[in-house]
Amino acid sequence: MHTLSVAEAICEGLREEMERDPRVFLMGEDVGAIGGIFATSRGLLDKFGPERIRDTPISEASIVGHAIGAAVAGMRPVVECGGFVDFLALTMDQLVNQAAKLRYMFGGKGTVPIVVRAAQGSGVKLAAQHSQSLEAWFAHVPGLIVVCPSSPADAKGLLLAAIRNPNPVVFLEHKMLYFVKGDVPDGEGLERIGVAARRREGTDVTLVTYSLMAHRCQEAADLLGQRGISCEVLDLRTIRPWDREAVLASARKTHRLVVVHEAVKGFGVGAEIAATVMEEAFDDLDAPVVRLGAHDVPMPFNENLERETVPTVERIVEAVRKLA
Amino acid sequence: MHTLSVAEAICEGLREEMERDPRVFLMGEDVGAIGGIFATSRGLLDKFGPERIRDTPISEASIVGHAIGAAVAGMRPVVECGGFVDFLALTMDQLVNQAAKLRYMFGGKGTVPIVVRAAQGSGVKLAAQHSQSLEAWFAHVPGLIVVCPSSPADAKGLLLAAIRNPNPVVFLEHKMLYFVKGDVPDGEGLERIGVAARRREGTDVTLVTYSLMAHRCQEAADLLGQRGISCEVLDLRTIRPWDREAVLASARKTHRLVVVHEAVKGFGVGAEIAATVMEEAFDDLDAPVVRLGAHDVPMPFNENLERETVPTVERIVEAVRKLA
Amino acid sequence: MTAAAPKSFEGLPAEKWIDLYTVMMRIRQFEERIMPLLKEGKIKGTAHPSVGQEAVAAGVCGVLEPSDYIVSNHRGHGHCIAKGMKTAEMMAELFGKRTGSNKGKGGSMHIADLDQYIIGCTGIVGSGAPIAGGAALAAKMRNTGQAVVCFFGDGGINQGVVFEAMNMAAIWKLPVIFVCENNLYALSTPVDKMTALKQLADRAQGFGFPGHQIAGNDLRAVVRATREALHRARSGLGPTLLECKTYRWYGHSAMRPDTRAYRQREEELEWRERDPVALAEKELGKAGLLTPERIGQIQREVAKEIEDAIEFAERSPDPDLPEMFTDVYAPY
Amino acid sequence: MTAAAPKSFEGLPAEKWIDLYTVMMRIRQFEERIMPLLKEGKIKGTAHPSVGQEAVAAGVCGVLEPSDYIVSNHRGHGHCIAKGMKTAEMMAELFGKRTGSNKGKGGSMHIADLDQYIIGCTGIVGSGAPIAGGAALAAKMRNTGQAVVCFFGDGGINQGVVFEAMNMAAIWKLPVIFVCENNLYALSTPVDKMTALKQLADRAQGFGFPGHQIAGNDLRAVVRATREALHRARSGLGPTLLECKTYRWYGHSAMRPDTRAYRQREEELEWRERDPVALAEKELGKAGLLTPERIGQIQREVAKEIEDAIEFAERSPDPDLPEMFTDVYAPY
Ligand SMILES: Cc1ncc(C[n+]2csc(CCOP(=O)(O)OP(=O)(O)O)c2C)c(N)n1
Ligand SMILES: Cc1ncc(C[n+]2csc(CCOP(=O)(O)OP(=O)(O)O)c2C)c(N)n1
Ligand SMILES: [Mg+2]
Ligand SMILES: [Mg+2]
Repeated sequence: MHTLSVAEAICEGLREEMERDPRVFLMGEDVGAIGGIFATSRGLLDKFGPERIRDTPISEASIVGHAIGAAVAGMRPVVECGGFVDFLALTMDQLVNQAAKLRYMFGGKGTVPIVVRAAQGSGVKLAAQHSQSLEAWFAHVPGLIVVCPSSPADAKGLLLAAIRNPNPVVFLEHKMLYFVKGDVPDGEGLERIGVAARRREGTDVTLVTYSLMAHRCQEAADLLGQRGISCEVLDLRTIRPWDREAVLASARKTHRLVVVHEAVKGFGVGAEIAATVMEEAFDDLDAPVVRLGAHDVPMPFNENLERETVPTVERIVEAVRKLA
Repeated sequence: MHTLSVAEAICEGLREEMERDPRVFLMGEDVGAIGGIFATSRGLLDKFGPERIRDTPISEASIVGHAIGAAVAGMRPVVECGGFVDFLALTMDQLVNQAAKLRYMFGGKGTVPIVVRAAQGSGVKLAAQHSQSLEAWFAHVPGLIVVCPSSPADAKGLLLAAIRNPNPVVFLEHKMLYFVKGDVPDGEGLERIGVAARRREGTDVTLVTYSLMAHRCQEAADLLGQRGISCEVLDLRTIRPWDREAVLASARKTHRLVVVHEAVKGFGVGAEIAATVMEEAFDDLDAPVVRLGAHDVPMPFNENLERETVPTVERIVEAVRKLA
Repeated sequence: MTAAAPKSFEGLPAEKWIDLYTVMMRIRQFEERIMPLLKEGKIKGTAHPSVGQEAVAAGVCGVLEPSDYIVSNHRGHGHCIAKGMKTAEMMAELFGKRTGSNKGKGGSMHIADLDQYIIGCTGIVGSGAPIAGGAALAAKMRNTGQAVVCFFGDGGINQGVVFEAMNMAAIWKLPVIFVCENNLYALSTPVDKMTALKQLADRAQGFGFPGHQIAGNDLRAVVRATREALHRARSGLGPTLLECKTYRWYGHSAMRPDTRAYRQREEELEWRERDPVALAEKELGKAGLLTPERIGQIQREVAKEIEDAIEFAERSPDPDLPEMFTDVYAPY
Repeated sequence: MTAAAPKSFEGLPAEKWIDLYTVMMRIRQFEERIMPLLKEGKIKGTAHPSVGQEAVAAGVCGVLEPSDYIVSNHRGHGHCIAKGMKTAEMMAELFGKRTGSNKGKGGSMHIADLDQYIIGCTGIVGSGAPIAGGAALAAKMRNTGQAVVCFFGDGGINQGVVFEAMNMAAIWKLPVIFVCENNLYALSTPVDKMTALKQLADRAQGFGFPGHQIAGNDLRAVVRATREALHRARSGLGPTLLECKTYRWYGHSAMRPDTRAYRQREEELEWRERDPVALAEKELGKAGLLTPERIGQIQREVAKEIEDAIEFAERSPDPDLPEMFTDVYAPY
């Protein structure tokens, strides 16, 4: 084990994978000289040179497009589009109409092994165009894989899995987690896509969550534990495909579920989970599945407003207490 | 009353609104000489000239961008981006990061009264890039309004409402409905955004649906009625905001709900409706809310496969029978 | 070929020219034959026939190496045929059959064959440009010597990613040839209303690489310009834009056969006069490469091939319903 | 002004030049003052200071009519100040206060004031270009005589919508001036690696309208070029691209103060020598328009204004929590 921040873990994963596989390269805005907008490629330019750590123009759609073409031609590109997930709005055609569908449209010929990395979430006071959480969009698209790691070990282990996966992966990091430290295994530490992590066992209520909110749920579970409410915390880690079995098993055990994510609640990932649990485990539920997500507003700039826009530890605690 | 197809109703709405309000104009690819990809602006070029029926280059993102700028400057643009909703993937930044957020970011100054029209759905054997239903993406975005009419009267009445609305509206038509005829009131026939239409009263099961599937649900309800199952059919017509009250009231009455849409089931609009109904009317439900949507695949070209990808009348009937 | 036929012409072997002509004939007949089949409903959905534009597809693809990539657009049958796809597989695809190049899951707008280095047709105008750039980037990074051709239309040239891809190809000196088939209209929209340029070739000036306008119906001119651009590409000098002026004879697509709302009959007739197939016959005939007999023979052979392709397509089974669920993800 | 001062200079009244200089000073001091406030955490989030680029903002906006629109980008404080925004409202916005131009809901990257015809800053590089085009289209359709300035950087010039908007402005002859502030870097990325052009002004050649490279630190040159472009715009001749060569003195943003990974100290010092404020002082001094006394007076007045702005911002209340829910939709 060694201790790394999420940013360092990603960087380590990129480095190891680029050493292992000459097809892997990183392409995006400012990935070179400054080591990436969020310092996730620090030192890689020196090690691999400007061909494989490739700075691009501010042309997000075509960054993804070039990744697709390179991937079809046998490479394994990892791309960054200016860092923020908000900018992936510029790439939806390439990502959804091209990358996600190419293999299917071509009748099973060709693969598109690309990883599109982006940072989600609020907390940095950058307002409405730099604070979104858009995983629900990608999750709605057959052909994509969507990953949302919350720890350094997962960030690295799932990044390796994403790079080795023959399909297009949207790899969603969180700005507030880049500097969070944690243990990372000394070997490759490969993780599997599609498997939730049970962060805590509990009996009264299940918290289903991912990304930054996995941490808030842990905090909330601590507080609730002190008040005698035992929470199980499931960190989904992958949103498409999501680990239905793990969620359903937990629902059948605790009979109560709260889904917590930072994205806007309406039409968010929580809705899919709630609806599925209802479909599959209706009789096991003692109460409706509760969803917590951002209020139905663009992210405001003012920090008080920003803080209250997304689920806080207090809101999670309150929601669980009402339920339990 | 007069009888029009959906395409004609849209054209009539555009014409009347352009006559009424000099700020309204139509802009998009091939809207002029041929009267639009789906014949929704037939005759308007002759009537209004090329300034107000404005052909554009194939630059979808900038079509929306120009609409935003013109709207902020006081116009009321209606735009088409090549006709197919799939192409709106190219416009997500302008639509979501600019149009939807501008007023909020500007602290309440400015409005963006644009209408972005596009055709959804399958049935025309154009495969994966011309057959999507993407309403869930737009519905996830605070600041947008999302409309999905299913009849000529609604198409016209809601188009008028959309044009007059001071907010950005994504107006989602359906390719298979353009030629469907129906009665349209002789006056303006303005409809209200956010109000569902109860297409049929029933007592056993509520079908919540919209767009093409509203018609399939009616057919299914006919068949089910013959077998003694009484269906209530709610056509949402607007997806954001959707008519929670109408859906909840019906759920409390029939105690059983099936949501039917053509979009991919996973992370679709059905999930939001199911989750909300569970949250708000858990004890009124006799069974979990059932969701029907497209299978989790890109749209295949072959017509048999295409037909089976989305909910059919038979699948709706079967789902209701299992439930009732 | 008569005894007096030259061994080569314009620096290419005589057989090459016969091949190119044959490809043009194959495209012509393929496209002409699918139109009634579309009307009959045997071919499903739509298709964008390239009749009138055959010299571009044949001339460009004809001088590529087999391992050079092409990325096509919605009007792509000709490109795919010229790059070596089997017409039977293409026809079966148009019929939506299991034996189609895409197992019946793609249809006209997505025909592709990676074995032939055809990354495929695409239904989103302009979207192929960065994908072509990416394939070129892979070629460059791996030093394979491959070039990549990106086909798009006079409409596609105004799509954001096409600009972006031109810029990226310019700065990275990617081995890309941007082939803009300027057939004067994007669906109903005349090209001269959609750019303020005297010629589309000048677009390249905004990026710092050469652009040339070419008589797209003149096989020889297309071949010559493509070879030059290929040379640039393979020498590491970067991209070239080739604006090939041409004309589509029919409607925009099978679903939109009518052109009268936006094209004059006179203009259509004028361009029919410049039939690229007839022009090639004349030129190659004059050069002693093609005789009327040989032309007749080729026409018959191609006609037979297309009939066989149709029969193959008709005879082939539809994909089974469970095929709907395969190929969404590559196994992992 | 001394008795000998000329009444006009370069065809503009003497007071105009004093105004422009004052605007430059206001921008300079505003930007210099916010940097420590950002470090202290009084200003939240980030900001992209435009110190070193003041002549572009002042020169361009200074010759616009009040009802001409501007669309800015992420580095927009200068543009907004030059177009007439109150520094107090801007400062309060940076503090996230209720009295801010955007009620504290936008912050640095979204400062806007429609009353001043400032459609706003935007955080998505390049996204303002079609919005500027749209405002210009509205002006054209209504025959208002307004022009629209669209500001973007050497990085923004490669964004898809910027290309698309240039083309649309060209074909519709929209009254747009595309002002590209070429400060040699897009964040860490040098401009000469991101296009293959000799000068960015040549980009316009790919669209068929004029492009000019201008010494962006020379107020007079910026004014001259803008007036010419405005004349074109208002005469219905369409857009102009003005590439203004300039330099940002500091880091890309408050969050990224360091530049050493991508810029040489020598280059930075060289550009500091070309300080646009000092250059203006010299030029306007030489022309007899500014005396050292007047300069001192302006500096003091501006300093007082900025201090007042800060005090106003500090004193102002945060928005109440329910403000979170307002302004998502205009009432309907
Ligand atoms: C992004 C996008 N916008 C619009 C369309 C609809 N459409 C299909 S082909 C076409 C015209 C294309 O014109 P051009 O590029 O000149 O090619 P041509 O059809 O003339 O060969 C249009 C508008 C589309 N398929 N994709
Ligand atoms: C679409 C998008 N991509 C990336 C970014 C991140 N980003 C912010 S400013 C910037 C550089 C912009 O460079 P330039 O246009 O030259 O303007 P400058 O900062 O030099 O004034 C980048 C990459 C962004 N905000 N938006
Ligand atoms: Mg064309
Ligand atoms: Mg710059």
